[in-house]
Amino acid sequence: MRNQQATQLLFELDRPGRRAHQLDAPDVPMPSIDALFDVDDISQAPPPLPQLAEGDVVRHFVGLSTLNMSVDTHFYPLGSCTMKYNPKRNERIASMPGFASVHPMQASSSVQGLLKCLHELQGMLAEISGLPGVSLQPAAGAHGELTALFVAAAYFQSRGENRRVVLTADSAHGTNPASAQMAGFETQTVKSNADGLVDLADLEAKLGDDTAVFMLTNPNTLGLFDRQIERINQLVHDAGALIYLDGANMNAILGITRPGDFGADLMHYNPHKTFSGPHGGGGPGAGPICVRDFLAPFLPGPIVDLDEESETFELLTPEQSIGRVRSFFGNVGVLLRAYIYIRTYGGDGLRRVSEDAVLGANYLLSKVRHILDVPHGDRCMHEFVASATRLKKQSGVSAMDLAKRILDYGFHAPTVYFPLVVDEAVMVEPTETESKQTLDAFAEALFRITDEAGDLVHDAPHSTRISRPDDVTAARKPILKWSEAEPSSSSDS
Amino acid sequence: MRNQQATQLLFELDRPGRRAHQLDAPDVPMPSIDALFDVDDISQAPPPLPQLAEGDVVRHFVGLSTLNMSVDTHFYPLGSCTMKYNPKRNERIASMPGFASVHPMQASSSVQGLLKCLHELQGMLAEISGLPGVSLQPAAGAHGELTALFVAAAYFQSRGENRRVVLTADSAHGTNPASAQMAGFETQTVKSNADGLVDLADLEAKLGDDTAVFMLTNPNTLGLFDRQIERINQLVHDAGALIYLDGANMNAILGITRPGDFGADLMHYNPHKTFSGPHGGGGPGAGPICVRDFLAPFLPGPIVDLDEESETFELLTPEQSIGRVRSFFGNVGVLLRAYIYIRTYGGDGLRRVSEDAVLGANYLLSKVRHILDVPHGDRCMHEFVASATRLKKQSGVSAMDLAKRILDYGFHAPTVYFPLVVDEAVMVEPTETESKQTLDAFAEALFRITDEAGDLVHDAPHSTRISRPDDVTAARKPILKWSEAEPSSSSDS
Amino acid sequence: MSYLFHTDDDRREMLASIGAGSVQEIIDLQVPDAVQLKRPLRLPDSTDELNLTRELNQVAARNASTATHVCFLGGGAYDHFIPAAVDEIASRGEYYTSYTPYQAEVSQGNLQVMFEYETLVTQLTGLGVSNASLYDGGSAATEAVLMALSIQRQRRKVITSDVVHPQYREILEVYLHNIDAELVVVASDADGSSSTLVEAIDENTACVLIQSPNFVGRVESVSQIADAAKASGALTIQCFDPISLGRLKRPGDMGVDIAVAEGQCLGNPLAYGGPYLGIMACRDELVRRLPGRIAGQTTDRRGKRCWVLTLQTREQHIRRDKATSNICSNQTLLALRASVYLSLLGPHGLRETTDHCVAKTAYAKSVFANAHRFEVVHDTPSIKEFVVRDLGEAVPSLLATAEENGMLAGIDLTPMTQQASSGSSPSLLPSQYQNCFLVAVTEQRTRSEIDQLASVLQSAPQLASVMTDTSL
Amino acid sequence: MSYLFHTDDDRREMLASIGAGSVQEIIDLQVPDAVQLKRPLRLPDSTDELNLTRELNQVAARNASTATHVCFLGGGAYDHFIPAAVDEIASRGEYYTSYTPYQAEVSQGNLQVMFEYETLVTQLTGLGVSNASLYDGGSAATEAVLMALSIQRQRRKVITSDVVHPQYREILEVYLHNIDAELVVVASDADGSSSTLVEAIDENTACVLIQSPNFVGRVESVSQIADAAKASGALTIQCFDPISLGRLKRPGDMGVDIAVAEGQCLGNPLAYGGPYLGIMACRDELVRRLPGRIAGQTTDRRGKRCWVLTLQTREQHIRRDKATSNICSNQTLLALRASVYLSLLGPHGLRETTDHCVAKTAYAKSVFANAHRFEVVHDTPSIKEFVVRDLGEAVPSLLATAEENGMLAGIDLTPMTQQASSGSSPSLLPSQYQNCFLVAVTEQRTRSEIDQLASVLQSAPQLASVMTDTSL
Ligand SMILES: Cc1ncc(COP(=O)(O)O)c(C=O)c1O
Ligand SMILES: Cc1ncc(COP(=O)(O)O)c(C=O)c1O
Repeated sequence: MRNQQATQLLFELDRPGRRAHQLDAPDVPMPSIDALFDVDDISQAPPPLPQLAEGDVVRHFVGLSTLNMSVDTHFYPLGSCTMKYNPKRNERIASMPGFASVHPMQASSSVQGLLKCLHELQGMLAEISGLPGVSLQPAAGAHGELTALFVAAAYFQSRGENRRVVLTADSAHGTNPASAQMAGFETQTVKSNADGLVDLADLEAKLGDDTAVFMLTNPNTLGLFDRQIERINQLVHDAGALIYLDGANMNAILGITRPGDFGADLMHYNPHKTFSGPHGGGGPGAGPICVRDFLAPFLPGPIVDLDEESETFELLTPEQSIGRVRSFFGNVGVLLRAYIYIRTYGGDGLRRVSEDAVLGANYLLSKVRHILDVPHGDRCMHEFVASATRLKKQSGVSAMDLAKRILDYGFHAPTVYFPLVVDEAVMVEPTETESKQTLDAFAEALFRITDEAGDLVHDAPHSTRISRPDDVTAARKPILKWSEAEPSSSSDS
Repeated sequence: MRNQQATQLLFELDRPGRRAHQLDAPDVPMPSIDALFDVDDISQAPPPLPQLAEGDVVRHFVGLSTLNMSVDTHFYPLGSCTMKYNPKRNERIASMPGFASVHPMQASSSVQGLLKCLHELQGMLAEISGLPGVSLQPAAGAHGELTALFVAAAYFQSRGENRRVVLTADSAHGTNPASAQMAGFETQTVKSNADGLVDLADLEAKLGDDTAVFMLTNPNTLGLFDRQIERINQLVHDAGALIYLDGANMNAILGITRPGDFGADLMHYNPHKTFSGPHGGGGPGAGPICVRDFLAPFLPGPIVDLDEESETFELLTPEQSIGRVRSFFGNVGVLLRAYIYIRTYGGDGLRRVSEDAVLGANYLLSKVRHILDVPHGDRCMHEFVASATRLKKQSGVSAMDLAKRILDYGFHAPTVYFPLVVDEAVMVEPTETESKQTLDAFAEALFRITDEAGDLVHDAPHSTRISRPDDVTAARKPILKWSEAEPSSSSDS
Repeated sequence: MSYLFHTDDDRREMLASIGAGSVQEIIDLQVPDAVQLKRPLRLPDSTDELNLTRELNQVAARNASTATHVCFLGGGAYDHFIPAAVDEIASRGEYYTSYTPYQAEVSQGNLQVMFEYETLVTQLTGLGVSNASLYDGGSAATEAVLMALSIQRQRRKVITSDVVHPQYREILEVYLHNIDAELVVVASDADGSSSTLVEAIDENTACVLIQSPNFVGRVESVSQIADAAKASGALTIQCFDPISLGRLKRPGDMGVDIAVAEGQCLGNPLAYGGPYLGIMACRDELVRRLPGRIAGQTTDRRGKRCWVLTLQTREQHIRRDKATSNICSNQTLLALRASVYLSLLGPHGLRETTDHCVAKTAYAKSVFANAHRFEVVHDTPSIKEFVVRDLGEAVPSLLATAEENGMLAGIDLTPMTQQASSGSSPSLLPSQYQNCFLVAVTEQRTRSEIDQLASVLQSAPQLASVMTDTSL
Repeated sequence: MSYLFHTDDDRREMLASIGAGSVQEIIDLQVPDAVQLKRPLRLPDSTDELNLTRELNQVAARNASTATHVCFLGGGAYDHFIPAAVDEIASRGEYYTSYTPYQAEVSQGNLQVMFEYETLVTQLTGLGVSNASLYDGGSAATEAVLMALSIQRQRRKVITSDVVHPQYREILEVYLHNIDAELVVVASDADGSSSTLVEAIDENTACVLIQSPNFVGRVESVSQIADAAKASGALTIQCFDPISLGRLKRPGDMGVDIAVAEGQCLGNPLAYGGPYLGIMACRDELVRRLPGRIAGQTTDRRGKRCWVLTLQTREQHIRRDKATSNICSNQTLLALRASVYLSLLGPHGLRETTDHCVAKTAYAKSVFANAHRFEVVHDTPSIKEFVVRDLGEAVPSLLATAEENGMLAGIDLTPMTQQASSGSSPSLLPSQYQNCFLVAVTEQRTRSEIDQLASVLQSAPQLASVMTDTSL
C-alpha cells in the first residue's frame, strides 16, 4: 500500500512550470534588478531548484517520514543516546510565538520572560551537576566538550601552566579525543581494566605535569558507574589536572550523585538526551556546560545574569571569557524544552527518572544475560553492553546481524560496535519511558533471533523497504547528490 | 518493521496504576464529595477507562495513523468525495486562538473578526451559487439537505400548500431519500435514462400537485452535467415544486455555471469536498445551504448580518425561521477553512480549479476507457463511472476485486457499487490536485491489474496489514466494543 | 497557481489524449450555453499565503478568546484544558486527510480508533453500545428522540423539561414539527425534584428527554425518572456531561436507555460552536435503531483480528429512505480527539478533573454568595456550573464590564426567559431566571481568577439598588 | 508520574527478576556512599501540564516577538515567512523523535531527506558537494577555516575582513587561539572595493574568509577576491545569504571553494538565536576534508537504490582524534525544514522572495534617505539589509521609542565599534559605524510598516541637533 511515486527524489518529481509558494506583487515599486546591481554580481537564472506543487511536497515528505523508526513509533534502545519519550507539551510550549519568534538581537529588556527561563535553567543545571558556573551556549554535546576544553586551556594559560595533553578513556565516545584535538591538545588514551572501569595504573602512568584534563564518562559507556571515582579524583587533581565529565549518561544519576560532588571540574549535558529535547533525526541538540567556580570567569558569553536590584535579567560576558563559540545565545529552543522537562518533574521526579532508568536497564539485563554474554557483570546503571562474540562463533550471527534482524520485530536496534572495548558490542539503553511489557517483548525477540536460521538473520531485515545497503561502494564511489545522469530508481514492488 | 505492540487495543495496553494526564492539587479547598452530593447520584469508582502512560498513548495513536491511506500520503480518487489536497495554511490559520478558542456564547461584539469572515463567506457562497439566502448552520451535506427540506416545508406551509412528496433520482446519493423521509416527506424515485440523465418522461409522470421538491444532483453522480437542465427546470417549476440541488459535485462547475442560474431553488455545499476542508477520517464536514430570496425568511438562525450604520456584525434569526437545526452557530472550524480556500483562489482561481478538475477527469477517462467500459460516454465533468461488468464476466474480477487490488499499487480505491444505476460501478474522481504523472500511474496500474491472474486479484490486497475482512460475520454477530472476554489478537508477523 | 498541478505543457498533452481542443469544449458539450456564467465570479482577488496569514492573524486578534480572556462561559461548551498530545495526534495527515473507512484494509487506523472510541463511550456511560459520532450534543439529543419514536411506533409523545438546554429543545421542535409527534415541555420543580415530570409520563409517552446536570447546573434524579419511564413503557434519554462522570453515576447505571452528550469538553476546541462531537450510546437491544456509523470487530481472510464498518443496513447509503438517519459525514476527527483525551486522563485523571471542577465551582459559589450584589440561585451542589442572580438587575452591563476587564463572566439568561420558542413552550427558560447569568468554572480556572471575577462584577454599574446583608 | 511507566507492581516484579531488593541497592553497589547525594535536589516542585502551560504562556507573553512587534532586525537572523507546510511536516514524530540514521534500513526517510538537502544546497551554491548540516552559520564559517587550514598544511594565515559578521569573527578567534594559525582582519575599503583585502593575500595565506552580502549589507566583489586567492594558492570561503541567491551569483559560479551560510532564513524560526542551521558546501575535490555527516546513494542487497551515511572515516566515531571535526549531533531537523522550504519555493519562489526583499529594502532606503534625521551610509544596492546613520546621535533611545511603538527597528552598531574583540582587531566593527544602526527588510514587511518605522524614528528624542536639508 506504500505510495512509491511520491517518495521518488524531489528532483525526479520536478516539472518545469509547477509552483507551490508564490508571492503576490509587492506593495512598493519593483526596481529594475539589472539597473540596480552590477551585472557581474547577478545571475540570469535563479538556482536550478526543483519545481513542485504544494501537494507534491507534502506527500513527498510525509511519505518519507514513514520510512523512519522513531521514539514516537518504536522502542528505540540505542545505547548512549537516551531515546526517551519526547513530551508533546514541550513542543507546544517551545513553539509559542513569545519563545519561537523572538529575534536574537532584541534588547534584553524585551525578552525578560525568556531570560528568566534561561536564568532558572542555568541554576537548575548547576544544582543537578553541583558545579556553579554555567554556559548555555554550546550547540551539542561535542561542542560542549570543545568549549569546556577551551575554558580549561584558558585557565591554565592564565596560570602560566603549559599543559598540552588531554587524557581520554579507551571506552570514551569519539567526540572526546576529537574535541581535545580541535582544542589544540595532544591526546592520550587511558585503558579500561577487566571490570570495564578506568585502569588506575594506566591513568597514573599517563598523568603528568603536562596533563591538562582527564575526560571521564561516568557512568561510562558500558553503563557502569566507576566505583574508583574517589581515587581517580585524587590522582587527577594531585597531578594538577582537571577532570572533565562527559555528561551523556546523566540520565543514570539525576539526584543520585552529582559530578561536582564526585570530582568533576567541568562537564557538559546533552539535554536532547537527558532532558528529552527530541533528537530531530540527528539534531539539534544542545551542550550546556557547568564548571567549578574558579573556571567560571573563562566561560563564553553571553550568560544570563539577574540584577537583583532592578530585578531585570541581563546578558553578561565574564571578564576573562574565552569569547564565543557560536552565533547568538545558544540553541534556545532545545534549552527551553529541557527547562520545561525539569519543571515538569521537579527534583524528586528527576531522581525517580534515574531510578526507573536504572531499574529498566537492570531488568532488561536480567533477561538478556540469559541470551547473550554480558561481559561486565549483572548490574549496571542506565544501560548495559552485551557481546555477540560467542553467538558469532557458534552460529555466525554478529552484532550487526542481531541489530538488523531485531528491526523485523518492530524494534530499533541497540547501538552496535560501540564502545570499542567490547567485542561485537550490543549496547542497550531502554530508558525509563518504556513499559515492562515492551522490555519483555524485546528480550523475547532477541531470544527468538538466537534460535533462528542463520540465513534468515544474515539477510535481515526482511520487512523494511531496503535491506543491507552497500556501504563499501557508497564510500568508494561516492554519489553525494542527485544529478540528471544518475540512473533512476529501480521501482519498488 | 511495524510496531505491533503499540497498536494493540488501548484496553490491552491498560495497566492499573499507570498515569498520563495528572492534575496538581487545586488552589481552592477540596470539599468532601460525599458530603456535597446525594449518595444516590455519585459512584464509588470512576468509569473503568484504560490506564496508560503518555508514551503509550502517543505511540498507539501515531502507530494507528500509519495504517490509513489519506490524501497527505496517497492518491485518493474516491468518487463523489472530492479528495483534493488539504492546504496546510488552512489548518494553521483556523487554529489561531482568535478563531479556535472562541466560546460560542460570547457576545457578538467580542467576535467581530470572526463574524466578518463568516459574513463574507455567506456572500461568497451566495455569489458562487447564484442563490442569495445563506445559512451556514448545517453540520454536513446530509444535514444541509434536511435543513433545506425543512425550509421548503415551512415555505409551502406558509402558503397553505400541502405538498407531501419529494422526488429523488435513482442515481442520487442515499442521503437524499433519507433526508426527505426525516423531514416528514414521502419519497418517490425518478429514473435515469440511457444517457444517465434524468428520465424526463418519468419526472413528468411523477410531478404533481403534491410534489414539494425535486432533489437533483447536477453534475450528477455519474459525473455528467444534465444537458436537459432547462427542461427539468421548467417541468418542476410548472408543477409548482422546488428544485433542490445536491451540491456535492460543485467542484465541477465553480464559476462555470451557477445552480441559481440553472434553476435550483435550494442547495447545499460540501465545503469539506469542494473547498478543501479536510475530511477528518469521516468528518467533520459542514453543509451550508443557499436558497432563493423568497425562501430566505425561513432559514434557520443565527445568520450573520452587517449593520451598515454601526459597521458591526450581528447575529439574526429570520422572522419566519424554522428555528435551529443544531447547537450554536455551525461548524465554524470547517467554514473558516472554506473561507481561507476561497480567498486563496479568488474568483478566477476557482474557475481554474473546476476546469482542471474537469480536465483531469476527462484525461483519466481517456485512458481508463481503453481498460474498462465507461457506459456513459467519453466525456464527463469532474468524475466518471466505469463498469467492471465485462471484466467480471470475462475473468471473474469484480469492481470490488479491482478496488482491493489497486490498494497494492499504492492508490486508494475509487468508490465502488455507487451510483446504483451502474452495474459493478467504479467511480473515479481524480480532483485538480493530482499530477498527470499520478493519473498515468493510476491508469497503468488499472491496466496491469486487468492482466493479472485471477487469484492474485481475488485475494488482494497483499501489502496491507489485513485483507478482506469478514463483513458478514461482523454484521451477524456484532462485536461493537472491546470486552475482557473477547479473544485477543492473533499477533501479526 | 495555488494548489494546481498542471503546467501548460501538461494541459496540452492531456487535451491531446482526450481529443479535445480545450476544457471549454468539454464543458460546452454538457452545460447549455444559456446557463453558463459569462462573467467572472465576483469574489475577492486571490491572496498569497503570506498576505492571507498576516491578514487573518489580525482579524483573529479582533476576537476575544480564551487566549485573551478568562472564560467562565459554559452552557454546553466548556473551556477545559486540552493536553498537547491531543493536538499533535489529531494533526497527523493520515487522520485528518482521510475519509470514511470504505476500504477497511487501508483504514484500519481509523476503524480501530472508532472501535476504541465506541468502547470508551460504553465505559463512560455504562451502556452497551455506542455509535461512532453524531454532529453535536444538540442534534444527538434530537436523534435520540427520533430513535425512541421509531422504536415506540405506537407512542407519539415526547416529554422533556424546561431546564434541558434551550437550544437542544429548539432543535427538537424543528425536527418534530413535520412528523407525527407531540412535544411536551414540563416546567421544572423549584425544589429540583422531578415529580411534575414523572407525573407527565403516560401510556402514549415514547420517551423522556432529560439533562443531568441540567442547563442550570443541577443534578437531576435520573434513576427516579428512568424508573417511572420504564414503569409506563417509555424510554429514558439522558443528556450527560462527560466530565461529570468522574463522580456522578453513569447513565447506564441509572436505568437510562439512550445517553447523549456534547463531546466538545473531551479535548475539542471551542471554535465558536463547532465542529463539535455528538456522543450517543444505548442499551444493546436498541442497536439496530441506532443512527450513525458503527465500527465492529471481525477477522480477515487469514483469521487476523480487524475492524470494519458494520450494521450498515441501518444507514442511508444502503437503506435510503428506510435508514435510521440521514447522517453520512460525521465527526470522526473529534471522536479521535476525545479518544486520545480519555486515554490520557484515564479513570483517575477524569476523577481529578471532575473534582477540580467541583472544588473550584464550590469556591466560586461561596464567593458569589458572600457578595452583596449577588445571589446563588440554587443551593444544590454543582459539578461545574451554577446560576447567579444579579440583584442589581443589570446583567448586560455587568458582563460588558467583565469583558473590558478581560473576563467572559457568564451567559445572560434573561433573553432566554423572554424569547418565545417557535413551539409549544411559552419561553425557552422559566421566568425565575430573569436577571440571572450562568457561570461555568472548569479545572482551568484559578482562585485568583474567581476572586477577580467577583470583585469586577461587584463593581459594575447596576440598575436596582442592592439591599445590604443586614436588611435581609 | 509525568512520563514514567512503571506501576508499583511493575517495580516489584522487575526487582524480583533482577534479584535486587531495591534500586538503591543496585546503586549502592556502584556509587560510593561518600559521593551520593543525601538530600533532594533543590529544584522547583513538579508542575502539571495545565499549570506549566498556563504559566509559560504568561512568561512568553512578556517577550516582544514578531507576533507582537514589526521586525526590522537582521544581522544574520531574519524574519522571513515560513509556509505552514514546513511546520506541519517538521512536527511529524517520525522526523523529530528519531536520531542519526545509524540503521539505514529504518532511517531511509531521514537519509533521503539528507541526500535531497545536500543536493538542494549544491543547486543553491553551485558547488559540488554539501554536508548534512553544521551547528549554525558562525560555527560553519569557523569549520570552513579549519578545513582550509587542514588542507593547506603549509599555510597558516587566515585573512578576513572587518565587515564579516562580528560574531563569526569572534568565534574564529576562539578556535584559532589554541592552534598554530594567524588571523588577519583587513579593514574594508570605504568604496566597497576589495583592493586592501586582495593585497593582503600572500604565500602563507591558507584562506580568505569573506561574507557577501556582508554584515553591513553590501555585495562584495567575490569573483575578484576568489581569483586573487586562487592566484596565490589560497582558498576562498564565502559566507552567503541563501535568500539572496534568487538574484546574486552563486558562490560556486564565482570561484569560491567553500561556501557557508546561516540557514535560519530557510524556514526556521528565530527562536532567540537557535537552533539554527550551519550550511556548508565545497568543491568536489575537498570532500574528504569536509566536516560533518554526509549521506550518499548506494544500492541494497537486492539492487534497490537507497541512502546511507558515507565517508564516515572523516568522522569522530571512526577516526577519533584524527577526525575532520568533533561534530556528532548536528541540525538535521533544521535541514529538513530548509529542504521543505526550498521545495516549496522552487527557483521562481526564491527569485520572487529575493525580489520582494530588494524592492522593499530599496523603498525603505528611499524613505530613510528622505528623512532629515537620517543618512543611508552606503549608496551601494542591497538585497535586504542596510546601515542608517542617526544624525541625531541617539540610536539607543530611537530603538527604545520604536519598541514602545511595536517595532524592532534595527541593530545598534555603536557598541560593536567600541567593543574590543579579544583577538587581533581593535574593535569588532570599523568606527565609521558609530551612531549607526542596521536595518533588515524582508518580504514580510509592508509599505505602511516601513513608512511607520521612519516616522516613529524621526520623532524619537535626539542628542545632536540635525541639520536641515538646505544646510547641507
Ligand atoms: C558518550 C557520549 N559523549 C558525547 C556525545 C556527543 O554528544 P552530541 O552528539 O550532542 O554532540 C555522545 C553522543 O552521542 C555520547 O554518547
Ligand atoms: C452526492 C452526495 N450527496 C450528499 C452527500 C452527503 O454529504 P455529507 O457526507 O457531507 O453529509 C454526499 C457525501 O458523500 C454525496 O456524495
